[in-house]
Amino acid sequence: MRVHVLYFASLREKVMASEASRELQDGACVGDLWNTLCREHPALEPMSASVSFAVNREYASRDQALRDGDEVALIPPVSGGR
Amino acid sequence: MRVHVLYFASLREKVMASEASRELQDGACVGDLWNTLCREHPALEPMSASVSFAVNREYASRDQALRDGDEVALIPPVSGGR
Amino acid sequence: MFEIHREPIDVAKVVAAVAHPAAGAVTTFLGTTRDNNEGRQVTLLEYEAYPEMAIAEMRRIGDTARQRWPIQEIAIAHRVGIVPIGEASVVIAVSSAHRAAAFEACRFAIDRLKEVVPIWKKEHFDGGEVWIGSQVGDVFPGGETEPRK
Amino acid sequence: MFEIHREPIDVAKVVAAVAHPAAGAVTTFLGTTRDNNEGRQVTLLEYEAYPEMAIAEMRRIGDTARQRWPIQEIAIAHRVGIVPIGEASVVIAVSSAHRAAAFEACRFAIDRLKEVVPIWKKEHFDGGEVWIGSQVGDVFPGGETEPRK
Repeated sequence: MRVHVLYFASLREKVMASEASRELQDGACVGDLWNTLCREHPALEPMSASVSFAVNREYASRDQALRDGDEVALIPPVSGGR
Repeated sequence: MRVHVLYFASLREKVMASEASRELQDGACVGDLWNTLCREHPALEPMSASVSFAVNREYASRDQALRDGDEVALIPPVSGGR
Repeated sequence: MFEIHREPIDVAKVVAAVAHPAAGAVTTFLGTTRDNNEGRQVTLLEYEAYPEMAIAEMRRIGDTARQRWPIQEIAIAHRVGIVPIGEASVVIAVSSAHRAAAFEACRFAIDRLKEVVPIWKKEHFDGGEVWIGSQVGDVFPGGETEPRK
Repeated sequence: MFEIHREPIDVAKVVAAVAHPAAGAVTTFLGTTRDNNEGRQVTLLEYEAYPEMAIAEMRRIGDTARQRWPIQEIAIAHRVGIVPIGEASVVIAVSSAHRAAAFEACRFAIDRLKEVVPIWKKEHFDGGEVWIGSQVGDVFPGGETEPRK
């Protein structure tokens, strides 16, 4: 299956791209995609503890299964502030 | 001594005047002025429990002594609301 | 900025009055004329002020807010005369570095304004009119029967 | 009204979006660019959004606010791109019959927005720039190290 990946903010700058397409094994989950991307872009690895994910514009956990055509967004910590 | 009296809102309508001057005995206090006004305008009497007073634009208690030239405002309950 | 006037209140102007380069938060409160009250169909509200004292009391609310919270600026504008349905009779704006102070100080300012600032509201409704708070038998909004200080 | 755009936010327009004849209170919150942060002289902030999801999350915040408080209307506008010192990056407005609901729902909306809406802030300061929240070693704003749901 193929998924569409969106990078934002600090992650976009680290990979120097705002989007990409990735071929994954059937049954792959969000965490598998993240691990794949980290192997390609070791600069992502330090964000492992803080990155969140959205699948088709809904927050998703790392063990959520992916399906062909999914839009997966890598979401660094949002703006925050008090 | 002579004091200047200001009427607002419901009190203004009851006495049909927005201001007046009153001669008082030396040593008179805010409460004395109110009693004098209630004798002249019995329609004020029902407001006795709810009226507040200001002397020279500061809230004042009924036992505050008045002085010649004071501006005394009769203050019905303020607009309130939640 | 603490002011009372008969014209409609310009919200952007009140917000601009509290602008500050060190402010990360601005809160505002607008009190607007509701079309109903206690089951009555309200047609308009009419406000009357003791302007000199009202401005002084508004300024005092500002001073107290500054003492209690780390705010940058506070502004209060009140309209008098007729205020039609949907229009604002009062606008308060508060700026602060972080939002907690601006929210708390703004809420304090409107609560206190309604208790102490000498401005009165006459409700015009289908079939009559009444000075709010001055209905016969009424006591103070908080239920006290003693005058407030 | 839930919107994201690059132009300066017109506060009066956001307030107008929550106008309602049964509303006696309108609260607003403006998040503005502060000239300093953690001892740094900030020169400007730059915001980036995942617009489709951000709008959906803002709408969800509005739905939750309506479920929790008796409010009339809620509107959220967020600016993206460069936001100079003193200008607003976000404006929230809430209307309700009585003021408690408008204050509480407005506070809830900005707190929640800062936690869940996918919008990021890059701080430009004298000597550098940084994506807030993404400094190396950072965890989530609340201190969790697990992704939020």
